[in-house]
Amino acid sequence: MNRWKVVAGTAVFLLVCGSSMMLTRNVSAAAEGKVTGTVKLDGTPPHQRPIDMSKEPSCQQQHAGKPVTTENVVAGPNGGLEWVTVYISEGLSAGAASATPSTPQKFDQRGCQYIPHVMAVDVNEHFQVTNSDQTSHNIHPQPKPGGGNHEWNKSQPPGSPPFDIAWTAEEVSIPVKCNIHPWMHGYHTVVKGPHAVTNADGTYTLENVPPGNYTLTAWQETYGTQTQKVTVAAGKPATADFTFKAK
Amino acid sequence: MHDISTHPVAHHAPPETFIRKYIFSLDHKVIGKQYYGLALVAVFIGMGLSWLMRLHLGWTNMSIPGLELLSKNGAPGGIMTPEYYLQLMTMHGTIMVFFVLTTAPFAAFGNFFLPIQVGAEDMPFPRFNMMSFWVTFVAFLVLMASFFAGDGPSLAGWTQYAPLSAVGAVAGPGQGLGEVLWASSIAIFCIGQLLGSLNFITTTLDMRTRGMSMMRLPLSAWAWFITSVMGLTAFAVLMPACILLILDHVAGTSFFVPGGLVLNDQLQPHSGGSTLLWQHLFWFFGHPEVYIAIIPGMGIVSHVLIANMRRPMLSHRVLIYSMAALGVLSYMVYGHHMFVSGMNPLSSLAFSFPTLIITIPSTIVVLIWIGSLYGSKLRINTASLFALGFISMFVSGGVSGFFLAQPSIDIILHATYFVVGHFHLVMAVAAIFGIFAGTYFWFPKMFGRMMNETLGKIHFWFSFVGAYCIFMPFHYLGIAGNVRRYQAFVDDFMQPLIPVHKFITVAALVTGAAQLIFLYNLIHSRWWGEPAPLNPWEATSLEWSTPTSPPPFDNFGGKHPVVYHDPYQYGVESSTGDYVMQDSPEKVQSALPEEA
Amino acid sequence: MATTVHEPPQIKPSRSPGVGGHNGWRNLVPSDGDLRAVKDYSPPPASTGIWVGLAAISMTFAALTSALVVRQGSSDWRHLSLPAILYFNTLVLLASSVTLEMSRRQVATFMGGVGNQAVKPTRWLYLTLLLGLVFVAGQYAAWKQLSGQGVYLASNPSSSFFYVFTAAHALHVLGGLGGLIYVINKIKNSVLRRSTLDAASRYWHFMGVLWVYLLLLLWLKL
Amino acid sequence: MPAKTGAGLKPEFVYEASMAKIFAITIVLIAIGSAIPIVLHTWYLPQDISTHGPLIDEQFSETMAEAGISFLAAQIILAAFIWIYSKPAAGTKIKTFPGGAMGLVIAAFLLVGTEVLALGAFGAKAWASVYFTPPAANALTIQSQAGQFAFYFRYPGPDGKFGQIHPELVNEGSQNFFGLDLDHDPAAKDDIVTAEMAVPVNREVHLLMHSKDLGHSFFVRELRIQQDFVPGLDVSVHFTANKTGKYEIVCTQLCGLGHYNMKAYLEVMSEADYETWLKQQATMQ
Repeated sequence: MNRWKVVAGTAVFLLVCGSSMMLTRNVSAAAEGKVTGTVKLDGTPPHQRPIDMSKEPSCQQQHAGKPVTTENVVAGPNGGLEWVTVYISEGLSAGAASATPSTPQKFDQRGCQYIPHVMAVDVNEHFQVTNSDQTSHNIHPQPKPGGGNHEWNKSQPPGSPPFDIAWTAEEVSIPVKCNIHPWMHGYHTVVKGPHAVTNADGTYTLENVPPGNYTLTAWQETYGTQTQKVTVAAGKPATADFTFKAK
Repeated sequence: MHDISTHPVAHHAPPETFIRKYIFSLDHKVIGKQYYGLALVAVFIGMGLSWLMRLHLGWTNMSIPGLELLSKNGAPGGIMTPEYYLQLMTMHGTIMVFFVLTTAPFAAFGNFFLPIQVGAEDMPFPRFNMMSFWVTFVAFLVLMASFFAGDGPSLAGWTQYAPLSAVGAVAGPGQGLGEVLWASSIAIFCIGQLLGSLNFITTTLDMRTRGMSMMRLPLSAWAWFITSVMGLTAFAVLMPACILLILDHVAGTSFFVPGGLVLNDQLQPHSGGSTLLWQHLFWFFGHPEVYIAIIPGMGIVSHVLIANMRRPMLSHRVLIYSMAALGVLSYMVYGHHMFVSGMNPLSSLAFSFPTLIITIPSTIVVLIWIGSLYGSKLRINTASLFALGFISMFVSGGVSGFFLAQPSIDIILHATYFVVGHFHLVMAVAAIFGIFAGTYFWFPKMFGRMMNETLGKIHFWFSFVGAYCIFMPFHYLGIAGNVRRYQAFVDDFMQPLIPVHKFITVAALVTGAAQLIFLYNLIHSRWWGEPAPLNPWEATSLEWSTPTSPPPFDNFGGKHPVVYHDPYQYGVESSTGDYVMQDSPEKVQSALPEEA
Repeated sequence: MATTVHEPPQIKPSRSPGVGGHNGWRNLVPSDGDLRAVKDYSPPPASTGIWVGLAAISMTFAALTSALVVRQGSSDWRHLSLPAILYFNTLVLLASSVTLEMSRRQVATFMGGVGNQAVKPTRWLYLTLLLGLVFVAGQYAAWKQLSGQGVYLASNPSSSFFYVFTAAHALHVLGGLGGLIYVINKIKNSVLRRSTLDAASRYWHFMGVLWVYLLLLLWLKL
Repeated sequence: MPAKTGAGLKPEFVYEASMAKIFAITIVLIAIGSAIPIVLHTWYLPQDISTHGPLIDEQFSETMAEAGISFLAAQIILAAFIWIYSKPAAGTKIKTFPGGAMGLVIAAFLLVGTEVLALGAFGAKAWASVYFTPPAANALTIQSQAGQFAFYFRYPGPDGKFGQIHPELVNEGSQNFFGLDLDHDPAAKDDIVTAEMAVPVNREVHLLMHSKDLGHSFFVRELRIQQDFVPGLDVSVHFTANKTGKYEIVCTQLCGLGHYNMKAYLEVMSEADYETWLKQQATMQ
C-alpha cells in the first residue's frame, strides 16, 4: 500500500518536475501569446543585379558557381518576401520591454556579404560584429544625423576579435555599408519590444507578446512600411499577413 | 639725449629665477636647447611610429604586442586596422617634417649658434624668440592631442590633399576632429616659424659684430639665413591655406571641395571648390620646405667638414651662391609634385625644366665638397664621418631626382616607393646626418663636455649602413610599381615584393635601435662626459672664441669680438698651429691662393 | 682675400639718433668691445625687423589673393555688393595714419630736446588709437550688416572670401593697436626707442595701404 | 702638428686612417651593391603593353644610365679622396683641386647642364606623345569612375551615348554606382556598367575619368599610364594596348582607409572576345 503511494508520489513528483522543466517556455508563452504571419510580394520582383566581386578574389571564390545578386527585394517561389522586419509600432505598454536573447546576435561578414542582410535588434541590445573573411572590412553604419544614434566607422582586419556594440535609440532602419567593398550593404532595424525578420519563405513569428491590441509594422528596404492592427489574446497565436505591391 | 633714453636692443639682464632661466627664457642658447629637446622627443616618437608601420608592412595583420594599449580601436587584438596604419603614417610624416627636420637643424642649432657666429650677444627680439619656441611647443601638443581625440588623428597623409582632408568625418576615421587638430597644429606651427625667421633674418642683417661682413659669415650662418628667408615666405603661405582648410571643416565653406561629391551614397553639401587650389598652395610651401630641411644641413656639414679637412672650401662664395640659388629655384619647381594631378600638361613641362635646372646648383655644392677633400688633411671623427655620410646620402638621394623631375618618367614612378626612397634619402636621412654631425661637433660648446667618440662611431656605422639597407630597396620597389601609402599589398604583382619589405623592416628595426646608442651617449655625456676644452676641434669661427663652454649669458662675457679674418683660416702658418681664429688680429699667410 | 688682415672700417661713434638701417651700432663697437657705454640711442633691428614682418604679411595676403583668383573661376560664384560703411572705414583708417604722423613729428621735436618741458606727446597717439578702434568697430558693423542680409561666411565663395580677408586684416589692425599702446607706455615711462615708434608707425601705415589694396580687390573681384 | 692639437683632443682620433679606409671601402661596396639589382633587372619595369610606352621606357633607361654613372662616379671619387687624404704625411701643405672652384662650376654647368637639357628635351617628346595628341576619332570611349574604394566602368552601349550622371541617385546598395536615371533617361538604359575593364587589343581607347567622391588615381604599370581623378573636373587620357592579357589597375592617390585595396582588373582582349564579353555584360545589367 505505502509502496504504491511512494511510487505514485515519486512518479507525480518527477512528472511535475520534468514537465515544469520542459514546459517553462510554453507556460510563459501561454501567458504571453504571439503573432505569426507571412509577408508576400504581389507581382514580379524587380531584377536583382549580379554583384561582380572580381576586386576581392578571396570572396569571389566563395561564390564560385552561384553568382551573388543584390538583396533589395528577395522573394521566394511562392511570393514570400525575405528580409522584412515586423515589429510592434503601437500599443506596447512602456513596461513590456521584450526579453533580449541570452546569446548576443551575430552580424557576420562572410564572402563580402552581411549575414544577416537585415538584422533587427532591440534598443541597447548588444550584438557581435564578426569578420569571417580573409580580407579587411570596414563596418560603416549611417544613422540619420541628429537622431539618438551616432555614426561610426570601424575596420575589422582578418583575424581580429569580434567586437560588441549596441544602438541607443529606435531607428528604422540604419543602412550599413563597407567602403572597401562598396556592394556590401545591409540594415540594422532598431525597435523596442517584440520584433522579427521574415525567413526565406516570408514567414515570421513575434514571441512574448502580452495580450492586447497592437499596431504591427512591416518594413521592407525597397517598398517601405505597411501597418495593420492585431489583437493578441493569451494562449492562441494571432496571425497578421502583409502583402507588398511590386512597383 | 633726453629722458626718453634707451637700452641696447639685444641686452636683457641675466635671469635669476629657474622659470626665467630654463623655461620662459629669453636666452637664445636656452631656446636653442629647448628646440633641440623638442626635436629629440619628436624624432623618437616619429621613429616609433615608423617601426609600427614597418612591422605591419612586413608581416601584415600580425598582432603587435602592446599595440592594443596604444589604441583599442586602432588595433583590436593588436592587429593594426587600415585606418590606423594611415593615421600613424600621417603622424610620422607630419612629426618628422615639421617638428624634426624643420626644428632641429634650423631652429635648434640656428638659435644657439647664429647669434654667436655673427658675434652678437643675443637675437634682436628675444621675446619673439621665446614665443616662437613656445608656440611651436603648443603646436606639437595639439598634434599629439589628435592621438587621443575622437577616432584618432587624420589619415590624409602629411600632404593632406583636399577633398579627403576637407569633407570631414564622412571621408573616414580621423577626418573629423583629428583633421581639425592637424590643420590647427600646423597653422600654429607656422606662426612659431615666422617669428623665428624674423629673428634669424634680423640677426644676420643687423647684429653682426664689427668687421663681420656678410661674406665673412660662416657657411652655417649663411645656410640659416637663406633658410629663414625661405621659411618666412613658405610658412606665410601655408598658414592661410590651413586656415581655409579649417573653415571648410567647421564653417561649411567650399574653398577646396567641389560640388556633386557623393560619399556613402550621400551628396555632400559643397559646391565649386577647387581641389588643385590646395595642391598649389601646399606645394608652394611644400617644396621650399624640402630645402628648408636640407639647406641648414648643407651649411652645418660644410662647417664641420672644413674644420676636419683643415682647409676652407674651394670657394666660399660659390657655395653660398649655390645654396641661395637652391632657395630661389625651390619656389619655381613645386609643380613637379603635380605632374599627374590633372594640371595642364603644358605647365607640367614648364615645371619640369626648372626642376632639372635645380640639379645644377646641387651638383656644384657636391663637387665643391668633394673637390675640397682633394689635398686636404682629413680628420676622421664621428662628426666628420657623419658629414661625409651626409654627402654620400645626398648624392644617392639626389640622382633619383633626375627621374622624378621628368613628367614622362614620373608617370610610372609617381606615388611609388621610388619617391619614398628618394625623399627619405635626400631630405630625411641626409638632414638627420647633418643634425648628427652638428651634434657631435657642437656638443662640447653647447654643454661643455665631449661626447663619447667610440659610441659615436658605433652609432655612425649602424646609421650609415642601416640607412642604405632601408632606403635603397625602396627605389627597386618603386620601379617594380609598388605603390606607397598602402597598408597591405593585396595586388597580385606586389605579392612577390613582400620579402623585400620584410628585409627593410628588419633593417629599420636594427637601425632604429642603434639610435638608442646616440640617445644614451647624449644623455650620459651631458652630465658625465669628459670636460671639453674651449676649442676641441681647433676651429676658427666665433663660437670657439667664447670665454667658456657653454658660453656665458651674453656669449662673449661683456666683450664683443672684432672680426679680422674670413671664417675659415685653416692651413695657415700661425702661432696657434695650422689655423687662426676669426677674431685674432694676427697677420697670417694663407696656404691657399687668392680666390676669385 | 685672406692674405692680409682687413682692419675693420673706422666709423665715428657719434650718430644722430633714430638713424635706422644696417650701419647700426655694431660699427660703434670700439675694439675693446664694451657695448654698454655706446648704445645710448635707438638700435636699428626694430626697423629692419618690421620690414621683414611686413614681407611675411604681404606673402600671406598674396596667397589668399591667388586663392581668390583661382576660386573665382568656378560657376557657383555670385557677386557680392560691399557694404557702404567700408568706404567710411577706409577714410577713418587713412585719417589715423595722418594723426600718427603728427605724433611722430611731436616725438621728434621732443626727443630733439626742444619741447623738453612740454607734456609727453601722446595726445595724437591716443587719437590714432581711437580711430583704429573706430575702424575695427566699422568692420564689425559691416559684418553685422551682411549677416543681417543673410550673407554668412559659408553662403557663397565671394562672401567666404570677404569675411576671411576682412577678418584677417582686422586681426592685424588689432595687433597694430597693441603696438600703439606699447609705444604710449614706453613714452609714459620715458624709455621709448625711436626705432620702436618708427616700426609701429610703418606697420600702421602698411595696414592702411593693405586695406586700400584689399578694398580694391574685393570691389573688383567680388 | 699633433703637439698643437688642443687639450682633450686625443691625437689618435685626429687621424684615423684605418677607419677612413674601412669607410671608403664601405662606400664603394654600397655604391656597387646598390647598382647590381638595377643592372641585373632583379626588380624592374614590367613589360610594356602600350604603343606610347617604348618612348617612356627609352627615356627611363637613358636617365638610369646617366644617373647611375653620376651616382657611381661621385661615390667612388668621394671614397677615393677619403682613403687618400685621411693620412697626410707630416708637414704636407694643403693642395687645391686642379682647376679650382671655377673649374668645377664650369664642369657642373657643362656636364649636368647638357645632361638635363637633353633629358628635358627627350622627356618633353615622350610627354607630348601621351598628352599633346588628341584621341583618334574612332577611339573607343569608356568612362571610368573612381570612388571609395573601387573603380567602376561604363560602356555607352548600342546608342553610343552615356546617360546623364545624377549624383543624388547614386546608390551602391542597389548597384547604381553612377547615379543613372534608368526610368527616365533613354541614354542611360543601355549603358553597360562593369567592375572590370575590358578593352580590345590594338584599338585606341579614350578613357573619360570621373571621380565620385575624392581624389583617386588610375595607374596601370604595364600601360605606362598614371592619371589622377580630379573631383569636380573630368579629365581624360587615351592609350592603345597592344598585348592581350589581364593586368591590374590600382589607385595611387591616397583616398582613405581602403586605398590599399582600391583596384580593378584590366583585360586586353581580341576584338571578338571583347564583343562577346560586352554582350555578356549587357545581359547582367
